[in-house]
Amino acid sequence: MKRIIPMWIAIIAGFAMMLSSFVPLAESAGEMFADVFNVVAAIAFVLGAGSLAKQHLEKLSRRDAGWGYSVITLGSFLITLFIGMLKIGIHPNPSFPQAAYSGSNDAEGSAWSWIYEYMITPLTSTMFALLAFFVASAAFRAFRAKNTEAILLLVTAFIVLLGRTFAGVVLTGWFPDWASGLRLENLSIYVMQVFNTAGNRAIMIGIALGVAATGLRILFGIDRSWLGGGDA
Amino acid sequence: MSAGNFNNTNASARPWFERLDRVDRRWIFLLMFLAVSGPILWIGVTGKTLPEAPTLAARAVFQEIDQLPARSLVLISFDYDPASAGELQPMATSLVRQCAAKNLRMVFIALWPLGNQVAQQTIQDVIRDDYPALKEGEDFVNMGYQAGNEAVMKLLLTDFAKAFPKDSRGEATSNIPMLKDVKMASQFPLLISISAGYPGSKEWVQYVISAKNEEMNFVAGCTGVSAPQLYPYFPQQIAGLLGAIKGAAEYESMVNESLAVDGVATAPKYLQAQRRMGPQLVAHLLMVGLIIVGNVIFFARKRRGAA
Amino acid sequence: MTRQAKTWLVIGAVFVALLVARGMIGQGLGRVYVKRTDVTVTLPDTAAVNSAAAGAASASASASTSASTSASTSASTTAVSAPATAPSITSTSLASGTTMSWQEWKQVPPLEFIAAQKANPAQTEITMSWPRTIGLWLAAFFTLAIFSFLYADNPFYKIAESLVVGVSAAYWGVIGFWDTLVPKMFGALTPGLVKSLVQPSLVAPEMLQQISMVFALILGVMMLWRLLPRGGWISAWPLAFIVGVTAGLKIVSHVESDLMAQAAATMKPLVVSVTDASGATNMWDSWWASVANVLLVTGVICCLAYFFFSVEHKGVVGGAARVGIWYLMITFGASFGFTVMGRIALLAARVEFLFDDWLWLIDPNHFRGL
Amino acid sequence: MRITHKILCRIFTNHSWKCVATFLCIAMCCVSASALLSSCISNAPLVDTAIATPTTTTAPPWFNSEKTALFLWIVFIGAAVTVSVWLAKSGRPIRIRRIAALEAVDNAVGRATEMGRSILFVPGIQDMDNIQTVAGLTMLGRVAKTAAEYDATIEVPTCRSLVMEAARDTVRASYLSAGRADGFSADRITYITDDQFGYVAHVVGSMVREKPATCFYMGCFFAESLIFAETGNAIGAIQIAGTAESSQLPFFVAACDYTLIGEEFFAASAYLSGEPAQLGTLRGQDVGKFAVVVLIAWGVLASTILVIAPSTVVVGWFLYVLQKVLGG
Repeated sequence: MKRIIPMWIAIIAGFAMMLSSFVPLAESAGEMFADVFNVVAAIAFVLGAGSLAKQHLEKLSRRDAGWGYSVITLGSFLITLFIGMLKIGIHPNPSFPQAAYSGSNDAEGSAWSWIYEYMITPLTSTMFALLAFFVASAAFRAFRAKNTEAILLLVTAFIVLLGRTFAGVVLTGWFPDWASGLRLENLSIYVMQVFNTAGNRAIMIGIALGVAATGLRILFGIDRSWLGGGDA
Repeated sequence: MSAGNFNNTNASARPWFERLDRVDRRWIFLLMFLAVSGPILWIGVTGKTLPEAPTLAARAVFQEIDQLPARSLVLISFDYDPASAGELQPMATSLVRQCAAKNLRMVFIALWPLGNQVAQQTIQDVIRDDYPALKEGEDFVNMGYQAGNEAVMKLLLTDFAKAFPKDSRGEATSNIPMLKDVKMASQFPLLISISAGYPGSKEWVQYVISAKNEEMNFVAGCTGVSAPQLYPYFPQQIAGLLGAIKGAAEYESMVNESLAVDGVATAPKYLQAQRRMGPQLVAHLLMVGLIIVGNVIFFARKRRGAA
Repeated sequence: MTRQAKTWLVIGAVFVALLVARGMIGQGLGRVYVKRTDVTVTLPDTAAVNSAAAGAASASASASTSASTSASTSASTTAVSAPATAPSITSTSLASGTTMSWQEWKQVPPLEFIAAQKANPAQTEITMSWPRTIGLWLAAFFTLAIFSFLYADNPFYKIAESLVVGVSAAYWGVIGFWDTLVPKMFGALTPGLVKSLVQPSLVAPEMLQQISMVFALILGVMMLWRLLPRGGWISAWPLAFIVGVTAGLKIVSHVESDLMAQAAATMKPLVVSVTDASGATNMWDSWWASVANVLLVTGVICCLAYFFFSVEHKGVVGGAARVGIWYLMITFGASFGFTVMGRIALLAARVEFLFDDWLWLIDPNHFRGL
Repeated sequence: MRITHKILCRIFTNHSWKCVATFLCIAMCCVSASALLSSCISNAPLVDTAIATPTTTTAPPWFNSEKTALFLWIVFIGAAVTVSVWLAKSGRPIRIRRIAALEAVDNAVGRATEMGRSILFVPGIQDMDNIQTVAGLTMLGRVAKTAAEYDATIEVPTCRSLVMEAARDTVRASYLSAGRADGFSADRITYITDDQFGYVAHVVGSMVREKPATCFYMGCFFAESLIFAETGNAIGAIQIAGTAESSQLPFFVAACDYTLIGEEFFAASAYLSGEPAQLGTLRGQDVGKFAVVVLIAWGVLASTILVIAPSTVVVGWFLYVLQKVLGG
C-alpha cells in the first residue's frame, strides 16, 4: 500500500499534466505547478536544515576528529539564519515606512549584505575560479592524440582556443581575403555553426527521446526504481 | 608500455618524458596562476589593452540597439549571479551604457535570485553615476527577481503586471509611469538577456522568442560555457550574440568608439572586458603549450615503446 | 622534507615576503571607506495602526547619529547597533505624520576620502569603515584559503569549507522564506498580514492562486510528516506527485522544443545559391554554404545513428555511428575551448580582487588615483 | 485500492497486456486522427495555411489545435514505446548494444568493496522538478542495490532537501530488496547546502579526505562537473558520469573513465535493470529516432529539390512536412 498509492499519484498527476498542455483552459497548469513546487521546496528546507544540524551535532557529541569544523558550520548556519529571517538591522522601505519588514535584506550596509559580500561572494566565486586550474591540468593529461576521436577533440579545442584571442589574429590575420574563411577566428565560428550545431542538435533530439521514454517508463509504472527497488 | 612499469625505478633514471608526464599537477596550477596574474599586474600598471576586431555576432548586437528609435522600450533580463559576474558584468555594463546613451527606456528584470543585486549594481555604476538625468520609473525601472523560471517567461507573454506585480522598490507595477501601457512582453521591440545558465537565453528563445519572433528582437550575452548551445540560434532567433569575455571585449570597444569624446579618455570601468583579454591571451597560450607538451610526451613515449 | 616541498616552501616564503613588503611601503592597503547619507521619511496617516517601525527606527537612527560624532563612525553603527533596536520595532505606535530618519553608508573609492580630507580635515561624512575593512581582509583570507586547496587539503581550507556550507545553507533557506514563502504562500493565504508587515503593494490573490497554495501547504506538511515518529511514509506522496508532474511536463516540453524544433531546423537544402548585392550568384559563397549544409545534415544523422541502442554498431550503422562520434568529439572540443575562456575570466576576477581591492597593487578603475 | 491495483497490475504484467496495448494504440490512433481531422477542417487547405487568413471558427475548448503535431508526436512515441514493451513482454528477444560505461558499473562497485572504501554518488545539483535528477535517482536505485549486494557503503551528498528525502527512500528500498535492510543508514545520505559552490566545496573536501574508490556523477551538472572529475582523478577513483547537460559533457569525457552521453544517460536505468519491459522502452526510443532520421531526410530532399527546381508539388510536400509533422 505504501508503494501503490504513490505510484498511482505519479501516474495520474503525470498524465493529467501531459494532457493539460493541450487543453487551452488548463495551459497554465504548468506555471501553477512551478509555484507549488517552489513552495514545497522552500518548506522542505526544514528537512535539509534538520539533516545538516543532525550530522554536525552528532559529530560534535561524539567528538569526532574535526568536530571543531562542525562548530563553525553550525554557528555560521544559525547566525546567518537568525540575521536573515528576522531582517536584523534592515530599515523599512522608504516608500512604505509603515510596514516594519518591507525593507530588503540586500540593503547596502546591512549585516546580511556584509555576509553576502565578504563571505558568500569570495568563497563561492573562488571555488568557481578553481576551474581555471583544473581545465589546464585536464587539458595536459587528457588531450593526447591517441586515436582519431582524441585528435579531433584536441585539434578543435586548439583552433577555438587560438581563434578566440589576439593570438589568432596575429597568426592568421595576414591571410588574403579570398582565404579569410581559414583565419582562425572565422574557422572557430565555422566549427561552431556547423559541427557544433550538428552535434548539439543530435544530442538534443536524443535527449528529448530519452526524456520521453524515461517519463513514459514512470507514467506506465514500468520503472519504479525511483520509488526504490524493483517491484512493488 | 604503461606508466606502471616505472613504479620501481629511481626517479632520476626515468627518461625525460616520463618525468615530465608525471609532473605534479601543482606546477601546472602555479603556471596558470602566473599566466593570469602576470598580465593583470602588467595591464593594471601600464593601462594598455589589446586591440579588438569585432566579429559579426558582436556587431549585430551593437546594430540592434543602435537602430532602435529613442524612447523605445527595452527589456533587460539579468539571468546571472555574482559568481559569473567576472565574465558577464563587462557586457552588462556596456549594454546598459549603450541603451542609456541612446535614451532607450529600460526595464530590468531578474530570473536568478541574485540577479537583482547585479542589476542594481549595474544601474548604480552606469545610470546613476553617468546618466543622472534618467529617472527611475520613467526612463528605467528595476522589477527585481521573480521565482518561477520559464513560468515567468510564459507569463510575461500574456500579462506583464502579473509576472512582475511590483518593482524592486516595492512600487506596484500599475503605478509605474513607463509601464502604464505595457500589457505583455511583445510590446518590447528588443529583449536583452545576459545569462549564465538555466534559466537563460536558451529558455528565452524557446518560450518567448520562438512565439514572438516577428514582434521582438533578441540579443543575448552569455558565458563561454553556454555559447556553444546558443550559436545554433544565431542569427535567426538570436539577432546578436556576445560569447564570453571575447564577445564582451569586442562589443565594449564598439560602444566606447561610438561614445568617445575627443580628448576625454574612456572611464576605466568601461574597459573591463578589454583589460581581461590580456590574461586571457597568456592563459590560452599556456593551455595550447600544455596540450603540445602533453602530445610531445605521448609521441616520445610511443616511439620509445615501439623501439 | 622532499625537494619538492622545499621548493614550495620557498615559493610560499617569497609570496609572504612580497606581502609584508607591500604592507611596509606605499600608501597602505585593504581599507574600505564609506560615505554617510541621511534618510528621512514621513509616515503616512494609515500607518498609525500597526506600524511600528518608526519608533524603533528613529531610536536606532539617533543612536547612530550620536555615534557619528565620535571619531570612528562607520557602517558598523548600522550593522551593529541596529540589530539591537530592530526587534523592538514592533511595539511602539505613533501618531500620523511623524517622520523617521536613519543613516545609510555607501562605499566610496579611497580617492573621495582623500579629497574630502584635503578639503576639511575634520569632516566625518566619509570615514573608514572597520566592519567592511575587516570583511575585506576576511574575504582575502577566504580567497587564499580556497586556493590553498590546490596544494593540498589543509585546516584553512577546512575552515573555509565549513563556513561556506553553514552560511550558504542558511542563506538559501532565508531566500526561500522571504522570496518564495512570504510573497507566494503567505501572500495568498494571509494577504492582510503580508500587506501590513512586508509588502503594502501586494495585489489581492486570486481564488485559483489560493487553492493552489493550500494544496502546496498540504504537500509541504506531508513532507514534514517525516519528522514525526509515525506515518513518515506519507511523505512519499508529495514526492510522487512531483515526480509524476515533472515527467508529464518534461515529456511535452522536450519533444516540442528539442525534438520537433531541432529536427525542423535541420531540414536544410543541400544546395544553396548565395546571391550578392548585384543579384548575381556568388559561386564561392554558394559552394561554402552548400558544404556547410551537407556537413550539418550528415552530422545530425550520423550522431543519431550513434545513439541507436537496439542495433549493433556494425556495417552501415557502425560506419555512421563512427562518423557520429567524430562529430561529437568536435562538438566537445569546441565546447571545451569556449569554456576555458570563461573559466580564465573568473580566475582573473579573483586575482583582480586580490591585487586591486586588497593589496592596492594595481588601480585599473582609478579609485586611488595611482 | 489494493484490488484496483491488483487488477491494473495484472493488466500491465500478464498476457492481457497485449489487449491493453492494442486498445491503447487504437485509442491513440483514433484520438490523433480526430485531432488531425479537426485541425484540417479548421484551417482547410493544408498546404496553404501559411498564407491563408485565420479562420474565424474558434478552436474547441478541449483541444489546442495548434499543438496537433506535438500531440501526434507524443502519441507516436507513446505508441512506439508501448508496442515495443508489449513485444518484449511477449518474449521476443531484444538485443541492446553494449554500453561500456554501464558494463563497468558492477566492477566499479566491486572495486570499492575490495578496497574497503566507499562509493560516492552525486545525483546532480538540481531539484526534483528536473527530469535528470529523477533519472539520476533511478540510477542510484540500481547502484545502491548492487552496493547492498556487494556490502559496499554508498555516500550520497545532496544539494536539495527534497532530493535528499527522495534519495533516502530510493536507497532504503534498494537495500530492502537486496535483503540487507540492516545495512541501510539514512545518515549517509545528507543535505549539504542549496548553494552550488558551497556544495562543491564540501564534496571535494570530503573526497580528498575519505578517498572514495568509485564516484558516480549522475544528474544535472553545471560548472562543478570538472571540479568533481579532476578531484576524483587526483585521488585515483574510478569515475562514471552521466548527464544530459551538453555543455558539461566535454569535461566528463576528458576527465572521467566512462561517460554516458545525453540519451545514454536516460537509458542507463533501463539497461541495468535487464527487465524485458524496460529494455523494450529503449527499442521504442530507437523507433522514434528512426522516424526523426526519415523525416529529416525527407525534408532535406524536398528542400533541395525546391532549390534546384521549384515545383508546386514538392513545395506542397515540403510545407506539409514542416507545418503538420513538425509544427514549424
